[in-house]
Amino acid sequence: MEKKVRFKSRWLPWVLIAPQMIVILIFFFWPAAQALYQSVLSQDAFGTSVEFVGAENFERLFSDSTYLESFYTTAIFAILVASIGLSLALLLAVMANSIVVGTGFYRTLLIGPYAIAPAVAGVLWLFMFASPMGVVAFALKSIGINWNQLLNTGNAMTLIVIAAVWKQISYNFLFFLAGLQSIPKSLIEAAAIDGASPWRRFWTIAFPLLSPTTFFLLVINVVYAFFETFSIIDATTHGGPGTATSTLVYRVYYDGFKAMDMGGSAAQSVILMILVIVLTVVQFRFVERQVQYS
Amino acid sequence: MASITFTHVKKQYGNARAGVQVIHDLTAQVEDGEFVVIVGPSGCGKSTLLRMVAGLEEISDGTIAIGDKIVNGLEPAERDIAMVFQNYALYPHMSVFDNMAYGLKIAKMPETEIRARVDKVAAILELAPYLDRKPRALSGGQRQRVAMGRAIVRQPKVFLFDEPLSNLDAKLRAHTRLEIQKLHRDLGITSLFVTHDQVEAMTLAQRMIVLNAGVVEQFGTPKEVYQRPASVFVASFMGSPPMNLLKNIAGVPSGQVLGIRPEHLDIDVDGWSVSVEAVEMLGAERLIYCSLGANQLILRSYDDHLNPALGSTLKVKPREGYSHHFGAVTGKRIE
Amino acid sequence: MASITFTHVKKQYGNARAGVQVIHDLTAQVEDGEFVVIVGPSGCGKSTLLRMVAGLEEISDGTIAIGDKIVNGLEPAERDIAMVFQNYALYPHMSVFDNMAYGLKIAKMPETEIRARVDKVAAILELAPYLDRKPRALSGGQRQRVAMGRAIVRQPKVFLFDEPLSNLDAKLRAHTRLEIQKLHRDLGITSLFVTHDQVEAMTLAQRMIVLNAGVVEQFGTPKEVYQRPASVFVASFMGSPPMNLLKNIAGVPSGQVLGIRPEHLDIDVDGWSVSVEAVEMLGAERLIYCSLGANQLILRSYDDHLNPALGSTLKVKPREGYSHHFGAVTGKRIE
Amino acid sequence: ATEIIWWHAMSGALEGWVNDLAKNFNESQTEYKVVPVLKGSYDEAMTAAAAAFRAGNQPDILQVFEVGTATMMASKNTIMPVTEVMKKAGITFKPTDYVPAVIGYYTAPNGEVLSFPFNSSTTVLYYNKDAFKASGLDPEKPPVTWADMENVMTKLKASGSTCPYTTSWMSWVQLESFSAWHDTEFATLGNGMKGLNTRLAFNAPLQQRHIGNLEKWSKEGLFKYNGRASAATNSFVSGDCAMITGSSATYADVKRSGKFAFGISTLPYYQDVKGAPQNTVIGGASLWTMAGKPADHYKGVAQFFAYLSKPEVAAASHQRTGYLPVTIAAYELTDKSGFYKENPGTDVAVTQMIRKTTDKSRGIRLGNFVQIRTIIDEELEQVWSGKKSSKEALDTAVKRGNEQLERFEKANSK
Amino acid sequence: MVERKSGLTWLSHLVLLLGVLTVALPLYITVIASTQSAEEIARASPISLMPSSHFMDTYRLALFGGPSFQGGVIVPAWPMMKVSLISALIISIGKIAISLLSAFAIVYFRFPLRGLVFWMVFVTLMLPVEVRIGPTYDVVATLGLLNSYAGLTIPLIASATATFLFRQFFLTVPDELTEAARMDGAGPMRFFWDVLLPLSKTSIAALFVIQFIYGWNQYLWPLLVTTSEDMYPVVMGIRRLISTESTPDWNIVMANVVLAMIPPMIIIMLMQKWFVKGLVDSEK
Ligand SMILES: Nc1ncnc2c1ncn2[C@@H]1O[C@H](COP(=O)(O)OP(=O)(O)OP(=O)(O)O)[C@@H](O)[C@H]1O
Ligand SMILES: Nc1ncnc2c1ncn2[C@@H]1O[C@H](COP(=O)(O)OP(=O)(O)OP(=O)(O)O)[C@@H](O)[C@H]1O
Ligand SMILES: O=P(O)(O)OC[C@H](O)CO
Ligand SMILES: [Mg+2]
Ligand SMILES: [Mg+2]
Repeated sequence: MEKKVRFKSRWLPWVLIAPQMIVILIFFFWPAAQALYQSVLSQDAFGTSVEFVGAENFERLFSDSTYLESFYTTAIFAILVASIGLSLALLLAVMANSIVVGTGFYRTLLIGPYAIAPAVAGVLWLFMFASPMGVVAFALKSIGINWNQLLNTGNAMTLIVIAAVWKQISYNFLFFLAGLQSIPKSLIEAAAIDGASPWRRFWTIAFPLLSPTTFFLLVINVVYAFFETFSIIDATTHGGPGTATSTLVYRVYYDGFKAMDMGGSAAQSVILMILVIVLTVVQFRFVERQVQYS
Repeated sequence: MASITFTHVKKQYGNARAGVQVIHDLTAQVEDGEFVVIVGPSGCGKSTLLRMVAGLEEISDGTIAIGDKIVNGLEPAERDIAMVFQNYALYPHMSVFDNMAYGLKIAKMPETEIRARVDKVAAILELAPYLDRKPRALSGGQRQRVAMGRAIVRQPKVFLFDEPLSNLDAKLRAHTRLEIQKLHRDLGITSLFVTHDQVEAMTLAQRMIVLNAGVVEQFGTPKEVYQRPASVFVASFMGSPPMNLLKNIAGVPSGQVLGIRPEHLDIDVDGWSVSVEAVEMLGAERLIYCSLGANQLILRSYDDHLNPALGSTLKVKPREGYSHHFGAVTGKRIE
Repeated sequence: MASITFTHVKKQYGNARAGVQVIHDLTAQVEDGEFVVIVGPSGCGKSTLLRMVAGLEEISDGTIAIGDKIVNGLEPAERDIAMVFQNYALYPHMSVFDNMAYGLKIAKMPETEIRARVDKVAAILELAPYLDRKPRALSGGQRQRVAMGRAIVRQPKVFLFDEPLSNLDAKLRAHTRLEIQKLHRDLGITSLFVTHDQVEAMTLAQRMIVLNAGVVEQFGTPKEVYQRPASVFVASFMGSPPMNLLKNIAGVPSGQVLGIRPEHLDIDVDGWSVSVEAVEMLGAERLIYCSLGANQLILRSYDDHLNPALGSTLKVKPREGYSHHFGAVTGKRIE
Repeated sequence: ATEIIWWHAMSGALEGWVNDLAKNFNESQTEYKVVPVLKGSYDEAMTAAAAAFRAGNQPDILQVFEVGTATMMASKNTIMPVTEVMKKAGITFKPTDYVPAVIGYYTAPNGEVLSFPFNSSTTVLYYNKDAFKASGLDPEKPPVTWADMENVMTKLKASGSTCPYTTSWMSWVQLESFSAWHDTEFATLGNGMKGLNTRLAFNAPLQQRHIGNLEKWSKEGLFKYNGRASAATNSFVSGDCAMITGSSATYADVKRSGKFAFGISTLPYYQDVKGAPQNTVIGGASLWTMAGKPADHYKGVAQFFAYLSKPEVAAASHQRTGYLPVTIAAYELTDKSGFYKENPGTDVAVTQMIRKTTDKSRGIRLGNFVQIRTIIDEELEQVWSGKKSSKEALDTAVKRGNEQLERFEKANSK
Repeated sequence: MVERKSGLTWLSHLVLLLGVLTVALPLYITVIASTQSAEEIARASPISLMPSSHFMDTYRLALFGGPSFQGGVIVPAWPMMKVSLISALIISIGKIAISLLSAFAIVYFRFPLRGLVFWMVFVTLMLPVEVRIGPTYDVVATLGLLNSYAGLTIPLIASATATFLFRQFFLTVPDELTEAARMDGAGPMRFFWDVLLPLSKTSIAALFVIQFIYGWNQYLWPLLVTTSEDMYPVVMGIRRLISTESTPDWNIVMANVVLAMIPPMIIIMLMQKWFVKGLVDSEK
């Protein structure tokens, strides 16, 4: 999409773009280049002995079965967070959109988690699930479910998915509600006259019309699950039990931040960056071509 | 097919105390197969009335029956009606075919029959080449036809149209009007057609309901309505430019309003002396704006050579047998 | 105030090889103080022409002069023109006052003078009560007036209007037409008015340019254009319903097209035998659709009592002195 | 006054202690001002310091946990050994004044003391006396051997405990300390103290036997895994678990938060193992002097270290936190003051440590130790969740850990 | 009447109530825990769901600091909230400012290398600081920005999310407005200030909320670049309270969580109307 009307000036656009360019050149491209450079080095924590090792860091990663597994873990986690997060938010948004009174009330109550940092969200949910003080764990136990996120892989994954979904649900909800409210009422009425039940109206009319919003949220949620959840994992499962909840970005965080494996962490950063750039390009292509319903 | 019977229908928005009454005790009967146009100024309740028939709006009081069946409690889907919306309300994500087939699919009609029906209707409406397109790839007129097609394929008992032509340009509008007429002739389905455009109303209606602030001012054929308007409101609403309404001049009994259409004022050697204020030339006709004392008058003339100077004086006379009389207070017609 | 002179103006979108030529070598002169309407079908280049005058679109070839000054190289702001856009293009976040004052503020006019000017124009346009409102709180007609007001306060040498009435409903349109006429009478500013609506063109224009695919078909007064159309295109574009164009019938030389307006066909005892296909009653008048061999004919009648049955045969005759002749190949008028 | 920046990781109750030390030192003289800065957890503080060092912004003093020792030692020109700091400042510094098992750990093969032993802990057993009583056990007779443990656990369970025994610091307690306690190698080359080409050895029969026992007890509901690092402490403090093995430094916390009487005892051991009990290994952290600072800063650092070594200061610290006394004088002072009598059990850690160490018990100093501990946690979790046998898990842990050691060796041997 | 059947309405309310309860439960427990004493929580199994009486004490301690139950010190949250507020404001306002300008340039001008600039900007779209945190630290340190608001905020500004949204929004602004402004004699910057900026109000509000919360919730980056306590933001304070090896003072932690929630909540509430509008207007 391009504008037909444009201003003419030789220098003004450069002046306008300069602040952003300076900031991203210095704080994005320079560090990114450094990460690239560090990914082919082997060095100790304090950078006192540095050696060029070529692709060794990458080779090491790809021969490490736990690293390869974390691709799988990340995919599962992202799929769960995105699908559960989106479906729940959509369900709530649809309900909030269908009622006449009280929408504002529910909306206000549902935006709380958005104000909480991911690093803290993890702590809160751990507080709910960890023995001994965790109420949820206690409640589960009293109905015969022996919750143990420390040893049960499923429980651990469930815990981080819950925390991650919870943190993001407000955002998804707000977008879905806004999207639903922008669907012309007459379309729903037309479908009602055509004989469609509420259920059918939703799936054949509202849901397809919501797809730009859904797609946007899907991208946002996948990116969120990919990158912003390491602190949730760090606060709750530390990637365990075993390496069952160790996602790619948690690995970067752990290796770079806890274990001080500079080369390995940089190599992982590079892999992630490539992944993200691919994702961005794909998204852009899609967004640009996206159906614009009139 | 079926008649539509309104019995003491009332509509109120909001609750009884603080609400607004939009339809006031409306009773009327639309015959089976009839094409009735509801006309009236903006906000008079036309859409509301239609939407109550459709089941999109609750009926506050009274009953609406389609055929013999009172439909007050029925879902829109159960009323066997089809509706064409002002903005068409086409499903933007479905192809033209799917838009038309949607209702049939829901009714679980066999695939082959759906195809046959849609194809037939598409042929009638000349939509066949566009069946695979999405609505956004159609022109305004084509969209309008799809909206009609969607209603037609269902073969409902009643058609409802809510200003379906208002988004079209003048030319397309005239054309579509003819098409709707033809369709109604062919299918004979009872139709309610809402508009606030009087040309549309005049040309399409078998009978028309003139609605004003939720009250029926007149229910009759276009000819009746045009030639014997039941009230000042109808007289001034129908006709463009509207009927001249004169008060307090010689020859008009006090307490009465005299109505004369612009085309029924003849220039003559005697009669009222009016002074010319503006002349508008519209190709085949001229409109001459004059004043007569405190009254404003418009004359319509088909004489190519008539070109009175501004400020000049003309003598005009109402044509014999074309005067209308109304009560000044009641606004009602006096025979 | 100033004249507008187009000298061999061409407009091309895209580059020379692959581009589309939209305006073809247009030469014309609009006199100082004249109100000229540019009319033509959609896509014929009306807006493009206007936008070139405004400086919003580059001129590919030729020159446009306002007064004595060639404006090809000037910025819009330097041309001393004002423009009213089809969708008004009001600044939605500014009050009516600020919308009107914006151009003056940029021109660094003193505060008090701005207020005086805006107040004056607001009074003329009856916008005084709305000066503090935002555009979204106005009706369509009011918005339209603000758009005009914004142009007027600038007291430019030239007014440009790009279909400013097309978003209004019929009634408001008629009303605004009169207002624009009055304004032009009062201010006498050279105006270019684009429309594709012929009623608008006929009523507003002192002279009109009929544009077709980037070429001027006729440039003359509305009367000339209506009564002596220069080409088949003009004949069929102006007038509603359009002029009947007949070919290959008795009395019409081959290689020629005979044109007769619907109102110039009289029902008589002899003449062509036409068969009636449809009758549309429009209040004051009737349109009778007929066929004459392969030709379609429309008759306009003001006779209330004429009501021919569908399928019946009428005898019709062109009225003496009202026939037009065109070359069948060139499309040009033959005197 | 010259500011001496001190990055530490002592949050919670210990932050007050650190701040008090700095405050008291600052008040004791006017030339220097020690500014303590809490930089998060141990690993976060170390990462931040490494990043800062690369950028030339390192603090003067950095607190590093014992698992970071090898990393600190291996980085060239990153630190200034304590011996050198003291010497430059002209302050006499006698390693023999310090608790041998502690100072030994932070001493290079050439005899140079590298870092200042600030807060050393070791592993002990805490038990809930109330729970013991309730199960008919003698609260004054803590289990001494793992055989005793099994009995006690079984009794506790029989009387309704859902968690007779838990542990924090899995690797530190159940493998590192355990190995030293039984005078068995955890890793070759004196547990890495003698060279970079050390390799892990904790998949030997003894450790297999022990982890196998824990696995069995875990299945029987006698032992409960409660998470990595010190996460398990909560469940002991809340009374859910009746016994815990963990850091001696938890003492203060347990004492304040627990609403029950508790006792402290030595780590259990297997009676049949020759040489057991030997000594446990240290944990906690030490203070490192970062290189590349102006000379007068080092004088200040030296003075601060000297201050921390004063018997009364060191003794107060020991009593306040549960960390081991830094100097022998401090231990003796504490003993004399009657503190151990008033607070029975607080001397357990000391007595466990004040022994002559062997090559296998002096301490464990491995490169990439953080990762190795995580690997051990990861692998052992597979045992508790029944996915791997103890042997399998230990073998894999050794294999994965050795890869870390190889990498460290490679990166640091030039 | 469509969609207004009472059965459906009740179902909707039921689902919403369940949703709200589930979503609010952790927050409820947070608030509850902040009214209990540290001892009560440490000994609880599980924690009580009833408020206790230590509300005032806990919050006074959390806000203004003092000795903790454990004998440590509680760092006051108040100054940390100030740091958070300042950096959240710098991040949100700074990002919006530079993004508005660059989106304006990209949409309304044609200039050489525009395509390259476009892609350079949009490649940064989804890559959070966390995955290049080490090298970014080096850069910030090299520039001498450690422990300053500049270092704390500017690197977080270096992404194009806002530019992207503004671009999307600008593309929907009708060309006629630009033309009208040109006819009125407005140059590009005048158009930007007088027309484009006021029109972008809702998008700006939406972005302000998103960026404010993003800035407010930073943890890892401040941990690295700040070295003095007066530069610590509140989320870092919370993590500091938790990352102790002993049992944290949960009541203080929870009070801090509640306190840290209040400013972003206020921002969301205040901007709620615009926020949602800005999202529908510009997204998609
Ligand atoms: N949901 C509602 N609540 C309150 N009043 C309403 C509602 N819907 C419509 N009205 C009012 O009812 C009256 C009739 O509305 P309606 O839409 O039927 O008018 P209309 O004749 O269709 O007008 P138009 O020609 O503008 O479409 C109007 O005054 C309108 O303001
Ligand atoms: N930027 C452009 N690039 C290429 N072609 C263009 C461009 N703008 C307009 N055109 C083409 O130029 C022709 C004339 O367009 P213009 O807008 O002047 O028509 P118009 O007479 O104003 O039509 P309408 O009545 O629909 O407004 C059209 O065929 C149009 O498709
Ligand atoms: O709890 P601390 O301070 O004794 O530290 C424990 C050790 O670091 C474990 O390795
Ligand atoms: Mg309506
Ligand atoms: Mg145009």
